[in-house]
Amino acid sequence: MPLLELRDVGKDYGSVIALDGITSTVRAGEVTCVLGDNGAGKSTLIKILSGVHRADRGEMLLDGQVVSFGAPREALDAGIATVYQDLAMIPLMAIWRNFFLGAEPTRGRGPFRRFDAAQARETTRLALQEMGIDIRDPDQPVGTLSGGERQSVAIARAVHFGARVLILDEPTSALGVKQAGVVLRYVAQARDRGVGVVLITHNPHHAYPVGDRFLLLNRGRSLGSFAKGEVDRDELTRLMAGGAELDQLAHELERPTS
Amino acid sequence: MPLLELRDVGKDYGSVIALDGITSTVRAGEVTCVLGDNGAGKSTLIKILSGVHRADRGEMLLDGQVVSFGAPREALDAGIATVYQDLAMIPLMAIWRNFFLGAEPTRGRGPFRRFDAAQARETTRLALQEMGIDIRDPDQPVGTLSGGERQSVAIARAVHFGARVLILDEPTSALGVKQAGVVLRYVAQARDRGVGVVLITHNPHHAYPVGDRFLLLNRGRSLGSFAKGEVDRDELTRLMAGGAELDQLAHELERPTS
Amino acid sequence: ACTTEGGDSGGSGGSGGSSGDGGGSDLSFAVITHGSAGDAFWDVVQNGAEAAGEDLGISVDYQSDGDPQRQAQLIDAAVNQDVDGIVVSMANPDALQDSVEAAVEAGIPVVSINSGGDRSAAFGAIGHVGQDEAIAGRGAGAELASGGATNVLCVMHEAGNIGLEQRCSGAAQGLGSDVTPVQIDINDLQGAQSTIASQLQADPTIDAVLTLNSAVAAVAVEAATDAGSEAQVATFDLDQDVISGIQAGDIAFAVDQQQYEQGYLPIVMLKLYVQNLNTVGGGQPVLTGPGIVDESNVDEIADLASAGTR
Amino acid sequence: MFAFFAVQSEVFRSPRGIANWLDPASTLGIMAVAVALLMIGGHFDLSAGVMTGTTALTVGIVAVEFGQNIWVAIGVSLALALAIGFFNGWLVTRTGLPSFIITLGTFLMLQGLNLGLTKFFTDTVTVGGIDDAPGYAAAEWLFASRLSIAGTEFRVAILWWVLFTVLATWVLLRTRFGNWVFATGGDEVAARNVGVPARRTTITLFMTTATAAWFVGVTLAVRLTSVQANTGIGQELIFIVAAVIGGCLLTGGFGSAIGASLGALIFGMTQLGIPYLRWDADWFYFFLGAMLLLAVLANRLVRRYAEAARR
Amino acid sequence: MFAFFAVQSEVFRSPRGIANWLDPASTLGIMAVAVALLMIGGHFDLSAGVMTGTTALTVGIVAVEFGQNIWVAIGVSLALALAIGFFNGWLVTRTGLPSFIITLGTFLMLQGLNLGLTKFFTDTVTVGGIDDAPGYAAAEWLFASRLSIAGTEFRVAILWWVLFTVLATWVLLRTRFGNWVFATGGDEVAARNVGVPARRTTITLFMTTATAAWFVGVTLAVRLTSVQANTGIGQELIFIVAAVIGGCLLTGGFGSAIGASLGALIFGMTQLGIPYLRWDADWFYFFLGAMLLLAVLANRLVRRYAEAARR
Ligand SMILES: Nc1ncnc2c1ncn2[C@@H]1O[C@H](COP(=O)(O)OP(=O)(O)OP(=O)(O)O)[C@@H](O)[C@H]1O
Ligand SMILES: Nc1ncnc2c1ncn2[C@@H]1O[C@H](COP(=O)(O)OP(=O)(O)OP(=O)(O)O)[C@@H](O)[C@H]1O
Ligand SMILES: [Mg+2]
Ligand SMILES: [Mg+2]
Repeated sequence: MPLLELRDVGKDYGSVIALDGITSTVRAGEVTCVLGDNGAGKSTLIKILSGVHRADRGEMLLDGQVVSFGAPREALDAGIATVYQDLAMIPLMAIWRNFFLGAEPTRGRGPFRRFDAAQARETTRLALQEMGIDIRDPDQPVGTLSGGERQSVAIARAVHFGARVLILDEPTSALGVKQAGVVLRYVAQARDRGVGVVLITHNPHHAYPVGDRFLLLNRGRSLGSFAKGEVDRDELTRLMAGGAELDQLAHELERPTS
Repeated sequence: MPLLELRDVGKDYGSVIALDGITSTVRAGEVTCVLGDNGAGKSTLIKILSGVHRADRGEMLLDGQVVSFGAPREALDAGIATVYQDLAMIPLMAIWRNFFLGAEPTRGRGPFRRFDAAQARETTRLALQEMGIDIRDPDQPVGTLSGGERQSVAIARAVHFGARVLILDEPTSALGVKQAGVVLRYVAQARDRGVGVVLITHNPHHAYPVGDRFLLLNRGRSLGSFAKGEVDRDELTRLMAGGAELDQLAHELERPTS
Repeated sequence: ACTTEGGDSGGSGGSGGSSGDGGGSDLSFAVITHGSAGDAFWDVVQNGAEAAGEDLGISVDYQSDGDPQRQAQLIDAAVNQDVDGIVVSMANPDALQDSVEAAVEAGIPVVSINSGGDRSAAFGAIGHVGQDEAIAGRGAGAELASGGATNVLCVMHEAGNIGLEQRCSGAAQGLGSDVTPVQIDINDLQGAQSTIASQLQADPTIDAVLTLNSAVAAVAVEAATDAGSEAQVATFDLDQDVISGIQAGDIAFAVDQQQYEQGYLPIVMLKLYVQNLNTVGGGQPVLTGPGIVDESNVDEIADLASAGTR
Repeated sequence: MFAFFAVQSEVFRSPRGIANWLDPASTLGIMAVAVALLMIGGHFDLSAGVMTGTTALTVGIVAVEFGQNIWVAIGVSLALALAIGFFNGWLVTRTGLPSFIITLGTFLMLQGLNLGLTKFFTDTVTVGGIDDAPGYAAAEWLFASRLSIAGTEFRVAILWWVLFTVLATWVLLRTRFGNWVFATGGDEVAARNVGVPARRTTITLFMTTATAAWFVGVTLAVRLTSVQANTGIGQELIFIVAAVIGGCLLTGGFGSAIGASLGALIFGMTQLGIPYLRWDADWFYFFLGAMLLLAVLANRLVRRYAEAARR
Repeated sequence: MFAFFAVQSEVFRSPRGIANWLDPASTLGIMAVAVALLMIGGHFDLSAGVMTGTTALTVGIVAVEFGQNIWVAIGVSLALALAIGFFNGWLVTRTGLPSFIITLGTFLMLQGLNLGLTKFFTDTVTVGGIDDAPGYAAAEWLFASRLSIAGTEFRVAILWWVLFTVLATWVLLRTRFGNWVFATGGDEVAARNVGVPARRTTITLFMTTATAAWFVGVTLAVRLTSVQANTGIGQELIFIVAAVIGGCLLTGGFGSAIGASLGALIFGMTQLGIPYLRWDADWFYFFLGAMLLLAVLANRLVRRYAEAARR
């Protein structure tokens, strides 16, 4: 039985039809890649899975049961952790506070139950260090981090809390080659632990190695779902580019003279 | 004579040394790629070039004259247009208003000088269409655009106003394969028109085809500057990853069983 | 006595900051009222107190705050400064009880003014100068009744102010029938004018408007014109505009508390008490009003009001 | 809103009634529009209320105590207002401190100055006799005359109000400056990065608010012919309230001049509608609060409905 | 600040002087801390000032007019305050309208209720004789006693103020709830996306402000033994001012409880420092404004200097 299943899901923003008739499954121990042009509706799909938006049409099943998340909290409680494209971080708050936001570890009991700051700081530092990000001061506000550092914090957080399903919306977009490699390795590790992963990326070099199944979106509609065996890397790249001739582009970019 | 030249430039944020001893040149009709890990100081370098920050040490030369931009306005007036990593857009404002912000076309004269809205709308729509982004309604607030659409608006704006120097901080990070191709083509076009381009990217497949010279940063210091002839694509990838074995990673990511 | 520098005459208002510049004594009295800053009525009280201070060579420090708790804190501050006498207006006697009694206990003579006359002696004050708001209200009501008014609009310029409530209910007693209260904002006279006009339009049988503040009287006259109403206007307290209004016949009369005396007399009483242990009136309240100013006596008063003493 | 009061009170909907409640709405509206521009630009001006008093008192003191022509007095007053506005804007942009606290400082200082200087010059707390100043007739015509429409006299301030609203709307939506205002309020750093002169915009906005306060102050002085030292205190909040009812965000970057005008209208109607209904004066504020909440909620419902219909 | 007044006035720095100016700072401080929490959470409460009046009047009416034990009255008052706080928070989270406008509505309604109900029950605008209610002595001990330290009597409210500040600081920095407050004020959407119960947090914050208002209201009622119907009106702004002086951002997401307390201290010192210097009362507001600006600017300089030194 799939972990998560979408049946004919649709979503509108006012007059904009962002998604329509999407059917897909997320299985434990598999990586489902969602691919598509800008504005295709990938982030909208993610937001339905993670409880930010409610689908306007169709239904969602968790472990075979129809569910409808009214708030991200409910999705989190069901073990679904998400890295949002806009990262969902509070710029003015310290890194470690952002890391544990909404899931603060506590110490003591009753009225003396308090945020275990020492542990939170240490965990944050370690989690980031594993990603190759060396945070000088976990008390630094997130707003002063570089784009990639900020993304790393969001990813480390989701990986830390992703119990059953891990959703990543363009996690590697601002990352360096090394850090992107680390993230992909995390994805593979989570997959091997039996977590169901949903990954959005525009980089076929990132999508192909880890993906087990590829869902292609175009202007809110599904162009089909492929298992890894059915396509090879070049075909995937072509599919992602909507059939445009990339090789030709490479030639064009070279200097006309040289 | 180079368009822009940096001599031994450095910048600190409080106790964080973000940049130190950077020397580099931007020549007309050349693309200078700035490469480096997350937090290496690439965006900081950009912000010095575009007048957001003032360098704490060293000097900057424009056409051989020492300059020091006190505000982005001054850099813009010198013909330097920038796409910032955080895009510098006002989420609540309409797309076309964002597009022309700070450089509004006007009609009429004297007290009747007014923002030429019709022209601005049309120009915005066309500029985005050329990038393959079909905007349904240019009055839509930027905050409701998808990540890639938003980035496209910022790029189209810079390309439209980039007179002599065009600076792009990770312009393709949130873009689909097709859109990224369009942006790279723009970069090549600008280069061929004689514009000096500074490009930051984490994707060696994007950097290599268009780059003429590669500046490598590591923790705020320069690791050296290479002309295109001196490195090939694989070497560049290895340099960007800080020498990590990427091929090994590709193996790791495959399922242990299959 | 306290030896603070007494405010380097910060500006000009002629406060009694410069202690002991006239008659050799270096007494220092504090006047603490519940008026709000810039209120025309309390301005005259302040002028009276400062004039007395100058005449007698006494340093007089005027402070005010409409909030009872902060007024109490100002009294405590004066006690801490070891002034030689305190003048206090007691709009809310309960709230001031502790502080006034503490002052008396510290050996500082206290004179109450304006309101709170019935509790004054019990708190240990040596005297009271003032006029009960209710008595003044009754006077105004009776005068209106003799002018033929039956349906009176009472304009309250501050919601929940006890003194204003007493004036209105006093007026109702004097009139022998209910008055209609209406709320306005003293700092928005233009809005006040519209509000009064709206009342006059909504009920054409209103034949008199009683304002409780001189500044409101002028706009009430305007409002009556706007609304095309024949209602006569009467007011508490005097100012330039009210006097010219009375002279022009637009305003029927003004109830004058002669509050200048409420500033001047207590300073004299305190000086006499401190230097000579004199008391006045055997502890009975000294009444300063109500005096009615109308066409018959307005001309003599006109000049005095422009000097800020009426 | 209008419907509610109009049904309940015949006088409220009569031309004279309308002229009456449009009057406070008009000066409130002029200020609300200026304050709305400032709020869209991301700032507050708590000194706006007391500044109407300062400008009115200046007119009075210069015209009466110094015996100048009233136009001279009005000019001096304008210069003063612009100076205060510039001071506010300069301090805010210079120090980077919240405008709330800076203008609170100016507010308190002006409140003290108003009282202190009035007493210094006149020995009382009012300046009167402005109508005796030379040139008064012309000033009265401009600022305080009445227009007769269909037999009812309307104040000329209503006309000014409409003019101001139209002008402000035009500036906001159709000029470069308007674009800068939205941008500065929406995200000052981003705006500056694309080359918007954010400081200049902010200072100009503060000076605009000061100019509106000057206009209202002069109207007050000319109309009432005598001015109290405490004029305008507490009004600053009502201006902000009108702007917020009209849809301005407190965080900046969003709002409209026409909305602020409507907000002023709603507030003015409520404020005078209650006396028209002759509800118990003790409960005045209760009704005012309840009406305000209802008006805002109804406003929101209507807007939602309109948006849903447009789709 | 303290240094300035202390140098100028001997009495100001004497123990009795300190006890004197700490007193207004204490009740202001209790409110400022609660208001600061709310502001960090991204909201305003304009009804906080008048709510101190509502709770004080409730204590008076229940104790005097209904002849109940004062503890019953205090309990009723608390229940009422919590209900109002809940109403504010619920309406704000439910409608998504700015809290500024919602609580302005509550503010005006409470102002009307305070006056209307007081007049209804007592026929005047004050409730007096609270000290005759059974149980008064114990209540006085808790809320209004004086502590003798080094021969000077300090009000017990100062102690409560310190306790509140410490408690609020602890909650803000060391509990889950505190983390949620920062997050809700910093970016409500992002906070909700990571699972913070933003609504619950907001409502709790409004109820906290209401509780602080209740505490201050009861202190007033017990200390003054008679309460006027207009108690507390206009204080709401001063609470916000104290919080802002103490470094709270008006846009939410940043600030501290201890800062708000210091803000209250600065404000209280200035307010009583001016009478201690015996400066002219006409210019009181001028000095208050100037002092405020200077204090804020000095504060900023010191902070900059400290930050530069830390580097
Ligand atoms: N305003 C700031 N205050 C303090 N530290 C800052 C600030 N801005 C950047 N930094 C720090 O300076 C360093 C360089 O940042 P920068 O944004 O230039 O990196 P980058 O090379 O652009 O990284 P990325 O590839 O992730 O965008 C980082 O360690 C970052 O945390
Ligand atoms: N809140 C909103 N209101 C109106 N339209 C919206 C809103 N959010 C998204 N849209 C529109 O819905 C469409 C799909 O957006 P979505 O963010 O899902 O795209 P995406 O596939 O994630 O694109 P990208 O790769 O650029 O991130 C876009 O055209 C976008 O403009
Ligand atoms: Mg997306
Ligand atoms: Mg960067």
